[in-house]
Amino acid sequence: GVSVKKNEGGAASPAASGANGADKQYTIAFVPKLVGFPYFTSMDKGAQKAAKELGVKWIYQGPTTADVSEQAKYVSGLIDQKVDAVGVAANSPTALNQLIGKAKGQNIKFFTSDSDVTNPDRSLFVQQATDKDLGYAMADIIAEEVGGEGKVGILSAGSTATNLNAWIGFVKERLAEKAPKIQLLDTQFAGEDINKSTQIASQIIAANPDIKGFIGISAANTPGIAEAVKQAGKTGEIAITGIGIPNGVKPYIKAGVINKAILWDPEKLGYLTVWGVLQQLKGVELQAENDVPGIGKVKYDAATKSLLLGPPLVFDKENIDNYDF
Amino acid sequence: MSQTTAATRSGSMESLKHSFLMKYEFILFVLIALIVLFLSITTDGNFWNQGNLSSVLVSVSIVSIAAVGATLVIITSGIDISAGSVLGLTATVVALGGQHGLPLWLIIVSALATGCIAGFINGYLIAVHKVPAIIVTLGTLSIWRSAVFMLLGGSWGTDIPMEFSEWFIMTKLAGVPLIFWLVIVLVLVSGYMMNNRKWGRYIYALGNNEEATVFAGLPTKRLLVFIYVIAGLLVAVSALVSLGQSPIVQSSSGQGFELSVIAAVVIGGASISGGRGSIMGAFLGAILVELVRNAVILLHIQPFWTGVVMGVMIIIAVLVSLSRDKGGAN
Amino acid sequence: MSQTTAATRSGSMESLKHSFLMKYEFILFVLIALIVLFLSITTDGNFWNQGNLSSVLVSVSIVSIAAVGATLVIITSGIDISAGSVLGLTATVVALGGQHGLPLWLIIVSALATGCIAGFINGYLIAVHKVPAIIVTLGTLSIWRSAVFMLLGGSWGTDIPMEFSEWFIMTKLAGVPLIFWLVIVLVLVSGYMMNNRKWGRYIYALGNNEEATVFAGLPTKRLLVFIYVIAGLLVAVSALVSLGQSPIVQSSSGQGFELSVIAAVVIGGASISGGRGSIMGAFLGAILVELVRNAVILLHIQPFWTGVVMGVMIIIAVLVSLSRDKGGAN
Amino acid sequence: MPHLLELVDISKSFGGTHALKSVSISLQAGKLHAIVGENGAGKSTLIKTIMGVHQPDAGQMFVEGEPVKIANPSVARKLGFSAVFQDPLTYPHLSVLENIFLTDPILNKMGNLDFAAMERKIKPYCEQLGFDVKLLHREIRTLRLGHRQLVTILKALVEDARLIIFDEPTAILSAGEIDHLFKIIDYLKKNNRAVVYISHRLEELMRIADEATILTDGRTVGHRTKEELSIDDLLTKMSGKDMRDYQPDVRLSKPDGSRQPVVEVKQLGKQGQFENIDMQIWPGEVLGVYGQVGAGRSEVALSMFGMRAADRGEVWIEGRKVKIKHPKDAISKGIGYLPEDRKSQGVFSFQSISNNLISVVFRKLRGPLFSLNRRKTNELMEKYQKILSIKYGAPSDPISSLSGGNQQKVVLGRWMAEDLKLLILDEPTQGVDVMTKRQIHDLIKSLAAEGLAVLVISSDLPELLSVSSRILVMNRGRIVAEYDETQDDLAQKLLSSAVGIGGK
Ligand SMILES: Nc1ncnc2c1ncn2[C@@H]1O[C@H](COP(=O)(O)OP(=O)(O)OP(=O)(O)O)[C@@H](O)[C@H]1O
Ligand SMILES: Nc1ncnc2c1ncn2[C@@H]1O[C@H](COP(=O)(O)OP(=O)(O)OP(=O)(O)O)[C@@H](O)[C@H]1O
Ligand SMILES: [Mg+2]
Ligand SMILES: [Mg+2]
Repeated sequence: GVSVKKNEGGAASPAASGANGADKQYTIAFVPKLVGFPYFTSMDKGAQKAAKELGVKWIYQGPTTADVSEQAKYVSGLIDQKVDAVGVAANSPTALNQLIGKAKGQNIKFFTSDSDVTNPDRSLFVQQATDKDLGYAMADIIAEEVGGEGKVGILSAGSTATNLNAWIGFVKERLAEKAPKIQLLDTQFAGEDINKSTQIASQIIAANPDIKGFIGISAANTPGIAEAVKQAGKTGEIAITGIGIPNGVKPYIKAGVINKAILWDPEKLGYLTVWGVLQQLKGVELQAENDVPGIGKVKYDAATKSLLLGPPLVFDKENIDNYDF
Repeated sequence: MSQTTAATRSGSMESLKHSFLMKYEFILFVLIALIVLFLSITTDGNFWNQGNLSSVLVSVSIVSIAAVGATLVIITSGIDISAGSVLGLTATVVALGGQHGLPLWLIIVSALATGCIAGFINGYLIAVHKVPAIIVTLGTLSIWRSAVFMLLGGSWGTDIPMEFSEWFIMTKLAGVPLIFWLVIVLVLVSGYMMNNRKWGRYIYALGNNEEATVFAGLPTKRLLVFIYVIAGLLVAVSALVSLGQSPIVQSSSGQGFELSVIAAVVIGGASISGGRGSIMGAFLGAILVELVRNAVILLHIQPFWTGVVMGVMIIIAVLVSLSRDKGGAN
Repeated sequence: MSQTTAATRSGSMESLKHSFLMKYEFILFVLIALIVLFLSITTDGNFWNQGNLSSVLVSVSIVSIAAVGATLVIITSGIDISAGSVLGLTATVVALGGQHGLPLWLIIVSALATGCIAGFINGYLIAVHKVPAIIVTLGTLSIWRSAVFMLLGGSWGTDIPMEFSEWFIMTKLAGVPLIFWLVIVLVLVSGYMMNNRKWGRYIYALGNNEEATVFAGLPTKRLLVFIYVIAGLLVAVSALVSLGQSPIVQSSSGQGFELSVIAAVVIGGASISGGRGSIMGAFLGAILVELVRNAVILLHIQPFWTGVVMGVMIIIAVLVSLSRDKGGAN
Repeated sequence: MPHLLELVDISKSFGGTHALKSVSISLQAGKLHAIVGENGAGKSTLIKTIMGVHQPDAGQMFVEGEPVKIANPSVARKLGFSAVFQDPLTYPHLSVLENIFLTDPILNKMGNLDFAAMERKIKPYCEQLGFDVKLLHREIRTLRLGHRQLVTILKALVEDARLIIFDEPTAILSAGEIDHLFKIIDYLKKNNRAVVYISHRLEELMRIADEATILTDGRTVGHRTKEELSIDDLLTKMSGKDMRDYQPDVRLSKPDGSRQPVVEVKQLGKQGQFENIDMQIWPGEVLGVYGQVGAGRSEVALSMFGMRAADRGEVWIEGRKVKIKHPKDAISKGIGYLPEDRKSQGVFSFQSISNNLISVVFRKLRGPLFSLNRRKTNELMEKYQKILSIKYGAPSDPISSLSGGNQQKVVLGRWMAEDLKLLILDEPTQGVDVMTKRQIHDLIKSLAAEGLAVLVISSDLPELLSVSSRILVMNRGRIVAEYDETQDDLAQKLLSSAVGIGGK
């Protein structure tokens, strides 16, 4: 969806607001990979909270499918509206290069959050967790639950998503090192589609009756796998982990189909994004470690210009009820 | 056996035994048998694995239920490309109902009503205002998909009653999910009615020559609206079953479903220009489509090949049925 | 009064000035003017911002080029739903050419050849084997999309020659991207030819009564194949322009493009059952469609509303043109 | 006893066209009421109004004295009215049997369709009409046009209505079938049915009509009882001119057999359709082809024109053997063909009248900047409107707004404008009114006099007799006889050889 969060009194349009320093209300715009997806909806929620607290105007809008050129249209439109900063959860690491140049030319900050671009001209990347931490966490959980050996399947969303592929890479790296007896099946792709994930997982289970574990790389894959395992009557026999949105995996965690799922707190990611971009707009230097209200200590890597939210969050029976998104 | 088919196509009785469509359906049947045989051999019996078989049969059921309605629509020379969006909308209604704690019966009634209303709107515009079906359903495809986005408000619908899964998918008769048996009954009964009841023949007549049905004083408009309502209702039933298979609703739920349904109907021998088609054919078409999907996974083929196989299959199906037609004409 | 409709619709010359279609096009024109006025007022002039305007006009151009071909196809009572896949395939061919360092001219030739071949295959099956257009293009939609997946092999095509962007989009005349001027010329010239050249008249006749064109000794099959080749070629041109706008190829590139194109043609007043339609109408339809998209972005409206607005617009467009039709008939 | 149906002051207009202007007519049980009038006089409109297809703008209808409103066709059916429309509508992919019984199916006890019972019921009617029972199970689209016309008659009979309307049922039927039909009509009258009958073949009406109403320009201009009926009177009344003054006849000189024929067909054959067809057509002659429905006349013509491939045989044009694979080859070699199925093979229904007229000669009308030469188009239009007396509002009106006969004239005009060596006319005057028919016959003869060869296929015997210089008769795919116009008792001979008695 789109949400325009105006702070009280922030009536002035971005273009019209003068340069009277601290009083200036900045406009920060963000284009997610796609709208209508709970994960990004949560980010938006966190960002709105930050916008209210920090006195920023926040624009959230984007395409309804994770499409590169649609995303570019939104970014281009926002640049034309002369916002102060525009950012994306990038659908492509390179496709926006031209627009990043255009933003720079108009003195508009270009940032990324959740999923990065390769262009060095982007001002900031707000990272949820390192790819390595996420990949390793999934590998460790599955290795432990299957007892270090047997067949493990991987289901991902799309073959071109950079962050998903990076995670798969680290899963493989970690398993090769820690649990070499685990046999990984070919990665299959089901899109961001839960129903398709269920169908494909069912059939993978059929094709590999001795399968021991499953990893869902994208938030739509994990509940799909869980449903397939449940329907195959193999609850408890096949271990599942992966990236999971709490409301998607909650019923399965409660039913014992999934023991642990991994994510970070997207609301906090949204909050941190607004906070970080605002610091840059105000010209405040980010430190190696920053104190962010409501989040705590946050690391900043000046070399890669990236802010790191923290270690991944692991959901299980104990804590799942604390989250509702 | 042979009677049903011929009547379907040409409606005549005498040629029943030697009818071409019978032969066409027989071709489909043989093709299915061959694929099954092939999969049995090449997959170490994994194809016959209880889980795999159930999953395929449930998928077949979901497509077939909607395909029964789509067959009627296509026989009248219409088309319904809004089916995927209607499926998404119905699923959303169920999820919202669950979220607000409505009783199960009310959820089901609302879901079916959603399908009927969507069907009615299509049918009304098509029958009464004479807007071409592809335009109307292109419009409603777009509108209902937007409605799904708005109703879900960016989150997933997760409060799906467990009963759908229990009833349709977990309950098995002779090792086969209950829903598949129900679908077989649906196909046989509706196929029989299309050939032997007055209304069934009216539907064929309508697809052959709408103007003539008006001149003949048949209730053309009402019949057309009725067909679209039935089609919508059946899509809603498909939605319930698909929620049994996968109890989460996304904003993209159902996208592309219409293509599977149309593919099944067309591979089943229906003519897109109306006047012919058979429900049994559509059912066999659905089986074929899902078997191809399954084969791609079981044989570890690159999933892109599904698209090629499906595309080629659709075109060949029509070529075959056209060439038989020609044979029939002379 | 009743005279005019038929004639214009059917493309006769005499009555262009008073024609209903002319009036229908006029309605579109007024609607466009109103939206522009509205956007000018509500967006603080952001609409007229050079960047925004260019982006809208380029998008209009991309849809319009393909819509010229789609109009011909729809006039012959055909349809081409493979356009999105053909666009994706052409873009993929360009990306692969760039990757292998082919010279620019060869890349362009290959791209245009891709479009022509895809069009030829559609046309051949439709004209010679008489497979219904929706089936053929449903099949090729599926096949070319799979081909894109395979050719890209899971990665993105990024080696797109810069020239497309320079030529079509960066080069401006009177502040408007070159491509938009070219499109205007294309629309005017092809519109004139449709009304005043014998080929144009044949195309209308073909869509009206194919069998009668055979009796009148017209080269019906060749003409049909030719039309699909042209349609494919124009989609390839659209692909080049769209690569100028966004120089990256994904496996999903072009998906849904066919719907925008068909929407533009239909909103422009063409009848999906053949025999009528105008290229100028399709062009205005494309402008309308892209303006609505732009409005959604500029006004920070929920993007889902695009779907609702488009859906409603398509249905209303057809209702309006049908009701004018009726006026003419009585 | 009140009349079965009475129409009082019915008016109906389409846009600016007043198709019916206060027409009154009353129909009695057991009587055949003929309606005559020129093309476009409003006959079909009247029928469609009775059947609920059109709603009258003004006027009243009474059934057995009670006022009724026939809001749609199903009301008409419930009142016991049934009609064979001028352009019969069928369900192409349904069988003949289903086409007949669709609206009034016979059901068994279970409420299922009982096809066997339907077949039993229709059989006697088939026998009366001479319709092959085997055809009942074919898809109707595989039947020739003439047979399809018989099917619609069967359908009207089986509905057992109290009012049965025939709108030009015999347009392409030949004498044999017509005799059968008339016997059935007699039987209907005896059973107290009311019959409305529309035909341009006035001699038919003399045989069967009990009374006649004459329409001109949508107005009733006369009513005649059986005793008062005469062809000359009807003609005069219809056209407002005294037809006795009409001076027809361009005499054709006999073709010179020593010259080279324009077209020569040698041993043409097609499996199951026709065999051993030999014919020669000389410049300046009109060769007629007579035969019963389904004799194969159209098939032969279609293969000469390149629409259907023959299996065997040769076609020679002006002494040269030619291959004609497609109508465009035929046209480029100077052969034109007016198809018999006007609706599906002739008319571009959304297109204007002028576009329909010029669809063949289009390429000759090139104007500046490659555009269409508007002046030439208009000239052409005016010329053929006069020659063929086409009745229309403006050349840019859609052809679908014309009456059946006027559409036929436009399609015919399409070929007259082309330079040809051989013109094949398949049922050229179907649905054309008598006056125009005569004009068309003159036109055909004058074209021939200028050196064109014309092949006329017709089921209308008087037409063939008046127009042809030589007549071939076909029966079951073979040419069984050839006559020339000077022979005595020509009509009788033609009839008997067409049904298979007699011969060369
Ligand atoms: N649907 C229509 N729209 C406009 N005009 C019509 C329509 N139907 C009939 N007309 C006009 O009404 C008049 C009467 O037509 P009608 O078909 O009743 O003539 P008809 O007497 O049956 O002639 P024919 O002998 O040629 O069949 C004609 O001028 C015709 O052009
Ligand atoms: N008794 C019959 N049973 C089946 N088919 C028949 C019969 N009689 C004729 N036909 C078919 O009719 C066709 C020949 O009809 P054609 O139209 O050439 O004849 P026609 O003399 O022009 O008759 P019409 O006036 O109906 O056009 C052939 O296809 C033939 O198979
Ligand atoms: Mg008439
Ligand atoms: Mg004939």
